[in-house]
Amino acid sequence: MSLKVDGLTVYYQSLRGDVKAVDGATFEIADGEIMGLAGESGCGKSTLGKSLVRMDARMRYVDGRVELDGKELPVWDDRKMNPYRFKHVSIIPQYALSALNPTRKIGTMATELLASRDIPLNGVVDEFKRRLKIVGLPEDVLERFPIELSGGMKQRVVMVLSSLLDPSLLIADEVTSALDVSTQRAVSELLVEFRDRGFVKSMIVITHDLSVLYQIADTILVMYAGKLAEKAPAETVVHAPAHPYTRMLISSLPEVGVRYAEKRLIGIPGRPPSLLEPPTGCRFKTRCPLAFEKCAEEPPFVEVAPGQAAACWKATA
Amino acid sequence: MWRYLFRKVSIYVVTFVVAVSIDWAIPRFMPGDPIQGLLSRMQAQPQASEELTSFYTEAFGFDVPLWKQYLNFWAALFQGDLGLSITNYPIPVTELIMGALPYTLALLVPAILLSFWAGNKVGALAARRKTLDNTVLPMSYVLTATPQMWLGIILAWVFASSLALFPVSGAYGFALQPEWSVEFARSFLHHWILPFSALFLVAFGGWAIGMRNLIIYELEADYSNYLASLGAPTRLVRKYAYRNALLPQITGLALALGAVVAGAIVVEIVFSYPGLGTLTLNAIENRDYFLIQGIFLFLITGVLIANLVIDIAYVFIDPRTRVGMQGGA
Amino acid sequence: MAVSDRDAAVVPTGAPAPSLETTATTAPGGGRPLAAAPLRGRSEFRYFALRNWKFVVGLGVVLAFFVLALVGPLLTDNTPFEFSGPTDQAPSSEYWFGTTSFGQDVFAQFVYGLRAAFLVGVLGGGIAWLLGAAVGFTAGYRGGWVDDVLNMLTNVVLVIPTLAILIIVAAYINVHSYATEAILIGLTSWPWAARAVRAQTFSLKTREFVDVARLSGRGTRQIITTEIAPNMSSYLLMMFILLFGGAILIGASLDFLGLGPSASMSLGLMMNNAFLSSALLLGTWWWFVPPGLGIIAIVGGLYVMNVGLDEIFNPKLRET
Amino acid sequence: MLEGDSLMLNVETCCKSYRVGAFGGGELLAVQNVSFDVHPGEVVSLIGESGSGKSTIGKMILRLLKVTRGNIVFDGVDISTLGGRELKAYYADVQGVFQDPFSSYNPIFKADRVFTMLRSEYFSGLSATDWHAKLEKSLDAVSLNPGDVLGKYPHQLSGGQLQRMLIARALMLDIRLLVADEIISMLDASTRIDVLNLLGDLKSRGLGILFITHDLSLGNYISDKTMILRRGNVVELGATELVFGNPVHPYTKTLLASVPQLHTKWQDVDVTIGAPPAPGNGGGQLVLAEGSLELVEVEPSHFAALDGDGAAP
Repeated sequence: MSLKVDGLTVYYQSLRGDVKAVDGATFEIADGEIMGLAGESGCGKSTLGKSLVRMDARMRYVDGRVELDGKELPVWDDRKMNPYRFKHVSIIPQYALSALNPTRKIGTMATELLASRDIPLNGVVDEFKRRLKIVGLPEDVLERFPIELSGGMKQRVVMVLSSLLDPSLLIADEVTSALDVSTQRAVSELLVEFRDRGFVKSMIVITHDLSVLYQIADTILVMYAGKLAEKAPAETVVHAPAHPYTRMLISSLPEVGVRYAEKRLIGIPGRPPSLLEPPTGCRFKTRCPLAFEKCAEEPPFVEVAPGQAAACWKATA
Repeated sequence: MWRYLFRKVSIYVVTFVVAVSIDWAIPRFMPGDPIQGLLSRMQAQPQASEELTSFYTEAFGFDVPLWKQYLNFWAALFQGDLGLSITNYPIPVTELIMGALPYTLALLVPAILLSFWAGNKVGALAARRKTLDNTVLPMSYVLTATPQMWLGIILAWVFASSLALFPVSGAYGFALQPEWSVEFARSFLHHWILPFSALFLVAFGGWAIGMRNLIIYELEADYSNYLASLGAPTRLVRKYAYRNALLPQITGLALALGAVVAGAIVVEIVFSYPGLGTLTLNAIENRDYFLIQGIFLFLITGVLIANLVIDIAYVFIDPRTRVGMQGGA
Repeated sequence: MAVSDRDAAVVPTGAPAPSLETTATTAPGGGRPLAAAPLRGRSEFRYFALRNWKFVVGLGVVLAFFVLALVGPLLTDNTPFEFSGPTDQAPSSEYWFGTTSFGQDVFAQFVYGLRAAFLVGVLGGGIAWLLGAAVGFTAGYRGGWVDDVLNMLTNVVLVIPTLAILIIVAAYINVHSYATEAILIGLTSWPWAARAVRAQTFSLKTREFVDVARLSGRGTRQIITTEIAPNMSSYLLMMFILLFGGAILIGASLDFLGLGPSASMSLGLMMNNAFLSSALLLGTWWWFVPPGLGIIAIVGGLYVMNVGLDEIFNPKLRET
Repeated sequence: MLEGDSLMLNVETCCKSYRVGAFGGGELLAVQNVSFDVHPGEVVSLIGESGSGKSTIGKMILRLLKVTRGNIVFDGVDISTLGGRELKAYYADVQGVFQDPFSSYNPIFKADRVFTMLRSEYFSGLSATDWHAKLEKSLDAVSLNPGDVLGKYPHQLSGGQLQRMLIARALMLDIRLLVADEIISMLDASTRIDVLNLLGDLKSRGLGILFITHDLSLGNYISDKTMILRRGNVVELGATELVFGNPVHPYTKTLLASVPQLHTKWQDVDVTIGAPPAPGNGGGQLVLAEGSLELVEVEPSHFAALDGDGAAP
């Protein structure tokens, strides 16, 4: 097992109290696995991803354990976490287009960063250039300032830099959302290539777009309102989802070929609950057509079929 | 980059033309007759008055059509002719100004540069560090709110009158003449410390506050978060944030020039420092209009040149001005 | 020039990065470019305002001096210029702040001087605020050649040192009242405010609620006053405070130079009198210390209050 | 082009250019010679990546931007000629809804303000009861419960609710054409389809809709006619089933090949479409004028551009 997360609970501090953004997340990622992490905005997927690398000032660790390659990650301690970052666990942030210092050349910034981590430069810089070539960027981007690059180019530079030290786990947070369709495909396919070439051992790809995950992920983890809803291989999630939320979500997505006049899709009525004071029991019960008395109790996140886990009483029964 | 500089320079050229025009227009279009006003203030004898009237009329060049007056004004300007001082008749205004200028520059240039350097360093140190922030910040607010002349008066009172550590006025000892000698230099420095401190301290406060706030913004910026996510030590994150926070401060430096110059004028007066400020006060008290107009033009030219220098420096520091608007997401 | 076509597939939420133009709008002495997000509702403002010591202390000091300026003159029978008592007397129960070399009551001078300071600050700052807002809104909302012209005007007035132009103007016209002085200050100190408002307007007018208002048949003026300005209210308030403080400082310098009204008392004129009468050498500190402290208290109070406001409106600046 | 009497909106060789450079020296063409029309009860999709000029076209139709060259004709009247009062009347026929629901509401006022603004400009004669009846009717038409949405601040409502309110606002005016600019791209997946369906319902009531989107599957789902834009040029235009079923222009093929689908992998799409995947930086930025493209009819009601890239239909 590359990554083991057990009962991870992280709150977001807000003016009105704690937002219970990630509540008791428990899952594993195998070596070489690309896990897609999907869900609607505010479901906690980004918080989960960030908390594995660096909690920002407003995030508060509450509970849980994270293990990477058999060693515990001190996610609650910003300083103790530092030696692991970049080398063992790394992130392509959501804001990749503004992640580069605007007044530093890409190459200067990278070497200064490496030097500050006491990483010998000789081999790494050549490897950096080699990988830039792999993602289709000319070597001379090292001599350029971020403003001289297009959005897609910046995205790729950040991808290469974040994974430069061959981390065990790479978290890709909404890397394709800000890109145009054609760039989106190229960048997504590069993520797979990074894994195939062994630049990273395993990966969490966070996105709201299930269809992108279907294209590149091995498994998909669906979150709803701070809780894990379902985890299964990508094919299973798309073709045979166990959780009613996943099922309704998948069937509401229009695809090329589906037309209003021929087949009217329907959405999920209602909206997700506030995570300031989330309801007890299943958090999806108010929007769920299958809800029954037992849903007042919280459903455990358990295996419902081989390789498929879900948090739903109906799926378990 | 060239377009950026061209735009800036064109603004300065227009500003200069406007300033010269104001300088020319004010005595001509202000309500009341400036010459009569002058004479009434000087309480001249009736027969002298007539003579003076014709003298001023000629000196201002009032006896030709307006457009010609305007052109003459420019022509004289390009020959470095700003007229003659009335109080120090017949010394040319330019000569008086050139004599005072070195003293003002000796105060201004170090005060501007050192306060900028020290204020930014201290402000950056204070940001996000509780104890320092709680001492540096309140002190800086008090300093920025202090009128420079008052700080000068207090410094003079405490360190010169009361403690007698420094001389209370002048730029060098009475017995000395300006020359390149160790003795003169020592005396000069001794006289220079207090007025310099008054200017330095007030400006320091402003820069410290500005940097403290700017760097907090930079530390919250995406690139800072990204660096921290990759495990970069605080040292590197702060270094980057500092460099980027410095850019708006440099723009601010250009804007603050006017205020520093104003400060220098009043501080010089407090210490009877023989620079442009003291010259200005004398000119105001004696209604020496040519001198006032000349100082005005000099100050503006100086500020414009300083602005241009800052703009050029900025191009070297901020790559974005060099690259222009290409690329970008 | 801003190309207003933003076709981005998914626009990440959050404000756009400030452009070079925006970062250039720095308040003198303030430093950081002003930027503020509207708070939701008045109660939220009150909640944070009362918990922000900078705001509370700053406002308290300014109000205290304002009250002193109002009632101070009623507490003394003396007027500022009247030779009412012994000369060069240190503070006593009779003359709270002592007397000048001419036997004038320093306390009387001080409280009347405070009045002048508030007058110059509010009026001068107010005029600069109005001009800055008018120019900024027009340039920012209209764009095009109107913007080019106003921008040039702003930049020209911006680089001319305010005091220099005031010196030459005040030298020719006799400033008889603080109102005149305030008007002169107001007319020359608006440019940075205009630039700040312009930059804000630029970014606000690309917000879609402005388009919705236009599609509702609203006119330009209405959109500026009812859609854009309310979103900048915190910003406009802070701008006024900074201009207020700045006007007091400029006014004090003018008065100190003897370019202000000579027939009524101001804090700057007190310093001028004290200085010219060699109070320094005589050691009559009670003459020249109070006016400076008064200015520091008011202007410093305003600045600290402004920082408090800034923290209230910008959660990022709040210390954790 | 088609039956003259039912024609509502006609965009004729419309161009938009921006001046660039310090003193307006350069010219940036955001839209070049775009022509199309919209009939009542028809949904026309404008599909393109960033910089394709699709939003610019929408804004020009809404008179939020001026047309540089060409005409936009509504009911036979060139809209650039409309003055104050006529413009107001035009807005009673044509309205828009935009991408970001939260940015469409002034954050410091209650969300109802979009309605009250309309009341003061268009329905000042209406009594309070009549106004409320009308308001409830339009909220009902977009499946909103007045009690849920009235009297609240924008941040208290969901993106979907806010977009519906804006559509309700447009419906109060009995409009005939709605410009829907990326109106669901910022909504969550579980609710966006309902807003899309709402557009479909409005269409069946005779409303013409210009649906602007970057998402091909959305355009495909809802529209009768599709127009693919690239860098301000129309590259392909025609009945939706023809453009998607038989894409002709390489750019259209690239787009279709790049769209992530939920049931077909990219590799399989490549095989069916027969187009190489985009070499990375596809759509990209606005470019300086390179001459506009000529449209050729490839089959009845299906046009494609003859490209400089040698793309023959």
